[in-house]
Amino acid sequence: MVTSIDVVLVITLLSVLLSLASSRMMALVKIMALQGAMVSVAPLLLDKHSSLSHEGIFFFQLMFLVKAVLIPVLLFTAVTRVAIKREVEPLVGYHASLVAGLGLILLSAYITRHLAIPSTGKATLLLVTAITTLGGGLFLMMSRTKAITQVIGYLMLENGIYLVGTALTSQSHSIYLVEFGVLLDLLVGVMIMGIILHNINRTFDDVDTAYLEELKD
Amino acid sequence: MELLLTALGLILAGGLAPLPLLRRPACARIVHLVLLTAGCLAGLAALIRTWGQGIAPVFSCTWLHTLPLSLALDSLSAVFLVPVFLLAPVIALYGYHYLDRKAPVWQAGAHLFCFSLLTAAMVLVTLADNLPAFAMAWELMSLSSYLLVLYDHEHEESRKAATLYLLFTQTGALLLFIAFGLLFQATGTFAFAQWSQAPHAIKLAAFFLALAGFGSKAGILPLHIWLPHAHPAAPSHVSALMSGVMIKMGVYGLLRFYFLIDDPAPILGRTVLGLGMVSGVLGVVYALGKNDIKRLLAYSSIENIGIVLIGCGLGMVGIASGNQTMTAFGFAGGLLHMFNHALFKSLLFMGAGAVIQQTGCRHLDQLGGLMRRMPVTARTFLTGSVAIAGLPPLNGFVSEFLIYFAAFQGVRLNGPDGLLAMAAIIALALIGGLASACFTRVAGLVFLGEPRRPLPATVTEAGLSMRAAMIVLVLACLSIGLWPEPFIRLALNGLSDLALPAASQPALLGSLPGNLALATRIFLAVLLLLALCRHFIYRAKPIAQATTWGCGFTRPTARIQYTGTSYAREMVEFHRPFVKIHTTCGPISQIFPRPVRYASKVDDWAEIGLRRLLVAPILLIADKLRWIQHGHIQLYIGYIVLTIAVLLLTV
Amino acid sequence: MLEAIFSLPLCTGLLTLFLPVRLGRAMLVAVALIHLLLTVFCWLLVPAPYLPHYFGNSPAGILVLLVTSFIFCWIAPYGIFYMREQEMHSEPIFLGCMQLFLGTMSMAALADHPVVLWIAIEATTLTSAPLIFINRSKKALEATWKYVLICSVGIALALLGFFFVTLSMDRPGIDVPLTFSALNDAAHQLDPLWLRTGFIFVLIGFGTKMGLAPMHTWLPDAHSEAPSPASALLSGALLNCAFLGIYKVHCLLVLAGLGDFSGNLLIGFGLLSIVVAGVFILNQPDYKRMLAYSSIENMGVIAVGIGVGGLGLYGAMLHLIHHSLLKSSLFLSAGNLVLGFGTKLAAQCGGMARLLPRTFIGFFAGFIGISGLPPFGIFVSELMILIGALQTGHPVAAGLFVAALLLVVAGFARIATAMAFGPVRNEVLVQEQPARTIPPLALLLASVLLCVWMPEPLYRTIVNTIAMIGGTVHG
Amino acid sequence: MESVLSLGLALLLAPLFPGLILKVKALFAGKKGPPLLIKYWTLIKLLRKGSVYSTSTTFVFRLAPLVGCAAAIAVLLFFPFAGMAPVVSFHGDVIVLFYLLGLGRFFTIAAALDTGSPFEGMGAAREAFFGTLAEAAVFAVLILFFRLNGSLSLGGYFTGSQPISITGSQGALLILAVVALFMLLLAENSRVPVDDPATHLELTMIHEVMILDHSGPDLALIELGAFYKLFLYAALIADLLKPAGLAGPLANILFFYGMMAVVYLAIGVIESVTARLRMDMVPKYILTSFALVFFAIILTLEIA
Repeated sequence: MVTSIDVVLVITLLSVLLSLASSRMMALVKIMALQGAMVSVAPLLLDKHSSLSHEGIFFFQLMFLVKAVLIPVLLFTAVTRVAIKREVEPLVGYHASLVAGLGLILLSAYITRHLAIPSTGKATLLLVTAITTLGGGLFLMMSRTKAITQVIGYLMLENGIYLVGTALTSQSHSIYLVEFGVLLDLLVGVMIMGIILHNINRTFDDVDTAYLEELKD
Repeated sequence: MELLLTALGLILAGGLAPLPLLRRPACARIVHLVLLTAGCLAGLAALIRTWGQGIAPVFSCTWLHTLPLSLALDSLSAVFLVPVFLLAPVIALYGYHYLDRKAPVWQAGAHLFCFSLLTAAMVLVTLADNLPAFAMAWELMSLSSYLLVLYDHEHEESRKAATLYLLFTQTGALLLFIAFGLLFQATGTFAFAQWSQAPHAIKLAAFFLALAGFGSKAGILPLHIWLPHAHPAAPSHVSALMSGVMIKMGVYGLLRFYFLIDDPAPILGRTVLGLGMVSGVLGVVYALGKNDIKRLLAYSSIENIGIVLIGCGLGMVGIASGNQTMTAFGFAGGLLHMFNHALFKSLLFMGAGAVIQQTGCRHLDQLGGLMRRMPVTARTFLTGSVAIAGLPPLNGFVSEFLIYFAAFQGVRLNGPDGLLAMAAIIALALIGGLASACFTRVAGLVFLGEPRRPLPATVTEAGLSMRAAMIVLVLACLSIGLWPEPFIRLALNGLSDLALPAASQPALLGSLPGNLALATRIFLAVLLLLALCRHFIYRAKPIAQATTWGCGFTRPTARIQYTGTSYAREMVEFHRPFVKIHTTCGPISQIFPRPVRYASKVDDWAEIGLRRLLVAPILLIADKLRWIQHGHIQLYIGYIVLTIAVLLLTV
Repeated sequence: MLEAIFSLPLCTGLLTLFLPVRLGRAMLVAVALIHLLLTVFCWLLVPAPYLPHYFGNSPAGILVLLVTSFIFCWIAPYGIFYMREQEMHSEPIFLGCMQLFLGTMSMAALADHPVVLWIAIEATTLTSAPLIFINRSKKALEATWKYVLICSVGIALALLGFFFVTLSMDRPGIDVPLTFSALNDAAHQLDPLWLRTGFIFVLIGFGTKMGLAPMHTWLPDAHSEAPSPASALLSGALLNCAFLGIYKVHCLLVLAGLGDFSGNLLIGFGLLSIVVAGVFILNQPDYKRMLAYSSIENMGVIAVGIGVGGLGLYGAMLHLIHHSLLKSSLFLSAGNLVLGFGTKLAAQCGGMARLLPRTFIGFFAGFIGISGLPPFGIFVSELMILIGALQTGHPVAAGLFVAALLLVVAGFARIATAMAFGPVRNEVLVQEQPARTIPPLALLLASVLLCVWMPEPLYRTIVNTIAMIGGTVHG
Repeated sequence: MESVLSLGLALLLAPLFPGLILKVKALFAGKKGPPLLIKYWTLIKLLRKGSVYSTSTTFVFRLAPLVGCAAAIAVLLFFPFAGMAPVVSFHGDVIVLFYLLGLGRFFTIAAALDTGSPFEGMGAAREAFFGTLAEAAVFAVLILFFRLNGSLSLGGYFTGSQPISITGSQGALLILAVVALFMLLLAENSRVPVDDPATHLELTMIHEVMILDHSGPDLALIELGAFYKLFLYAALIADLLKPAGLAGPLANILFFYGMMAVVYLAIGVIESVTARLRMDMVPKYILTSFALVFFAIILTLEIA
């Protein structure tokens, strides 16, 4: 039978594929919001988090807030300020990217099967999703030329890693201090990236990384 | 042993004390000179006091809580310390008038300091008794000499030369450290004394690494490339110190290493002997080919290192084949020649320095007739030339004679050793002949004949301290030539504390030193007799002056004199395969030809080889590899992903 | 108490962002000094951490902290005078971020919990980004972008690595808090497969930050574009913190009996870094980039030293100390050059010896030290690493090591001599002043002193650092 | 005592033999030729004259003749004429002696360069080059002798229990040595085919051109030195040719000087029938003699 966790994960996978295929910035931002929401919800549906402490509840609310609301808003403002509609010429075309995404899923399924993982009883799909998201993020960063798309890729990478973390660690999240830290870093990181994006845009009237190839040997 | 440490302290003080006085150069130099001399005299006193008393520990401590540093004095160190202590003050004395006083303050200070540091470092190298101490001393030596070469830093080529030197010396040092590390790994101790327990294979590997390392310092072909560049670049007295004393540290290291691994394999001696012959012959051939007087002297240093190595190589072969006499004479000859070369090569560099300082010209074919302008320099240089050509009655001959003698002992041996010994004799004969050709060329072209271009009136005799230094060295050369016995015994004494007690017996020498002295004295007696007769005959004879007989050519000018290039041409061409001669000469056209430019230069195959086979490829590859860093951030992230992929395969 | 070391600069840093410039400057210097005092205090009489699950003073951490704090309190005053020379519109940001940067680095040095360590190091990226970006030129912008993005990606992977490490604890009978000290005790029970995987990701992640080839790509850009005090801090302190992360996991693997695996990886990356650095240092036109590449080389040297073990460990630790001192000194001298000649091109800096004598002394001495000549400490450390490599039976590595070092010396020597003595190209814009010439010389002097005489406590610290993984100091 | 006498005899007779050469050449040319004692007369004539010195010369120029002559005489002191013990001798003296000759050459060359004349410089260059090669060949001969009777002194070669002699056990090898030595003699003493003392074109000279500017007693000293050097080489050959078991000193002496005469006659004949080699052929010529000796050495290896 289909459990809720599976639904969440499938949506996440779809979001990865969509992000690979979509050319519009706005669409990408929305997809990221969706993905963030899914990723932040996913752990709750795992049975090992069935019983939550107060900090737990608070933490997951906060995470939802950051991943699904704050960061997308940041991106949204950035995109509007930058005022670019679409990724004009990516290094890898959209159809190719889509195919690559599918390949990525296959690869991660393969990896998952070949990893002898003690703790993930039924959550193999979780791991597949995680690795795909991770890879998808890296792929975006390598294949897109707009700086902003790379930020999005980085976020996807973080999501993937977070999923891997939730999938693998059987450590009972006694105190969430550490996770707060991670989240904080993520947030500040995206902020700083936003600032730099803004400056890039102001300097070059564009956020294309093609302008950022002065420094070389 | 406190005395020796005091000496070190004084020498270093000689470097530090002048620094506050730099505003008054003369004063600073005097302080430097006095302290340095005092230190060296103290050192000599220490040597005399402990002469022949076996191995004496000097100093030891733990460095950085882990590395033991220990210094010890034994006979071999003592023999190599003598030239250091003797020459450093003389050369400093020369430097007193040689260095220009207009140099910036910091430059002069750095120079004086590095000079003392180099002296001290050489002392430390000879005393070092374990790995860390040796490494430290060795690197200090490299550093100070590098900075000394850099003295004339305004000139592009002297910067290039210094960099080249730094590279070679660092390469050598690192090779040495690998060699030491191998032995350390095999024996588990830093102390030199225990390294003879290492397994044979390790010893061999280490020896050849060390040979390369020390060879690059000593200037053995084909690792000599830095030498002919660094010496012309450095101030002359620095060249004198480096060429006369410092490169001997390479030989010292080689001998020390050979004795401490104490390995009977004959291949060691044969290799050293072979390298010695190659360096000797090719060194002097290149020297013949060069026109820059200091570069020429540099190549002749390579030649003399070759002779020293022939001696030591014969000694090693003697050890391997159990021939005591050969061992004794080989090493004695090698060590004595090391000492002699220190004397006359410094002398020659000083002479060259005086000439360059006065005329501002270092090209043989543009000098000449300086005998009248600078009589003292000329006479000392001439003496030095006779000495370095290895001719009696001067010191060069004594050491070469001992080496010949060892080689003749070796002729008796069968197999490759015998053949090598014969080859050594022929090589020595060839070197002797070529060397005398080479130095008649230098002395003749620079000091004799007529000036090839008009000399400015400012060209006069060198400064007082410079003359004094040169005269001192001449006297040293003469005394060794005329009273060889004590010096031969001194050289032989170098072996007394080493693994071969039998070979260090003076009895092996027999009456030879005495006879040698006798022969030279007989010759001098005959010479004196003839001189008297000549004087007698010439009494009341008409002595007329005239121009040189131009063989019918009515309007001779100074410029038609035979040039150094053409003097050496045939001899250099005779060694064609090893020497590259480039000649550029415009065509002679028309009935009344225009003046054509003729230029020829002799190249060093080792240098060309290095350029073609090593430097050029590396630079090419480096250029090709630079695209790694070409700006695309996507690519950079790609590197990371790729690395992950590769590494995950290793799990 | 321990936490004060990093919380103090963090707070004051945030505060400084909103203070007037003069006060901020005073604050910076004051914090630098207090931080040094606190560090020495914590070093000598080891106080207990307030949050033992997250922080603790491991000897390695203390070592890095000491170095960081020491060079910071020389860089801080220099930085003030440096910034004064070039009219800086956003100096408060500079002053504040310097302190934040110091705070985050101290936090990384003291962290005992893997993820806390991760957080701290990621935070160093974020706090140092403004420093690089401070003079908002196009190139600075590009450098910052690459720095932030590449390092974030790398460090994200490091987080993944730590997840794997924690995963290796999923074994029956292991119930320890997730701290390095605890893990070290239980190391032999951990799951080797996951430890290996974890190490790979941590190595790549923090290797990115540490500047190991081929993840080093951001480093030359950032170090050359940042204002010199920042470059000095990046190169002299930040790289060590990243190294610390790798080192701790390496210790874990060694204790778990996987020392060969991690060691060989370290040697491999180390050698690769040295070679790459050498390739780029040969005819490098830009002297700040040259220094940056030389940092890559030295990180490679440290990695090799750690990898080979034995004497190499002691060598590596010495190398870490002396590289920080020399390289930060060199970057400060480079800063004087940038001010003096207004260019980063080595060819334009001819005649330094005549025009900027004090800077010349600092720069040239630094060059001599970096090329591994006495009396500077790198001579000892490289010697020990070389011998250690042979001692533990890595002759090939030793050979490559030597060859690569020579490549670097070759490039460095050519450029340094040309800069120091070459023909004068252009006149001096900003004369040197004591406040900017003393710090580099002081750092050099420190290196010389440490090479001649090493204080007992420091020696103890180093020994404790390497004793854990069987590092020997006596042959 | 007798060794001193034989030395004196040698010193006296040395200038006689070159006259012999001239005589032979003259006879070949179908002339009567100069008297045998011509060389003595030349010397006396020169000693009577004064000297003319070039303004560009220095003390080196005046020193050279002395050194050259003194070296030659000093060498003769060590030479066992007719197998009689030499005045002085010690193990290893040959090395000293040939280096003394080298010293002579050094100063001759220096003197030539001292005049600053292009021709003398040219001669000096040739002398230096050929001398070097010849020296190598000579030392090859020494190696051969050492392998034959293990001694390193002229005295040791020809006196004592088993002197080196063509009639000895390994005479076959010595034939090679004799030929090589004769070739070296021609080269070292600048005779045809290496150099032509009789030529009048400076461009083609070696030794003669170097002494163009010497005159009077100095020239006499140079001549004398040249005679002694030639005498030395000839005497070496003569001693080699002398049979071992010759009874009585008188017989020895007679045979020895007979052989000397033969050698000089041979020189004369060669000079009359051959022409001077091209300059660039000379090195090959000397290397040929070297090769001969080397061959002999290899043979000794085979025998040993």
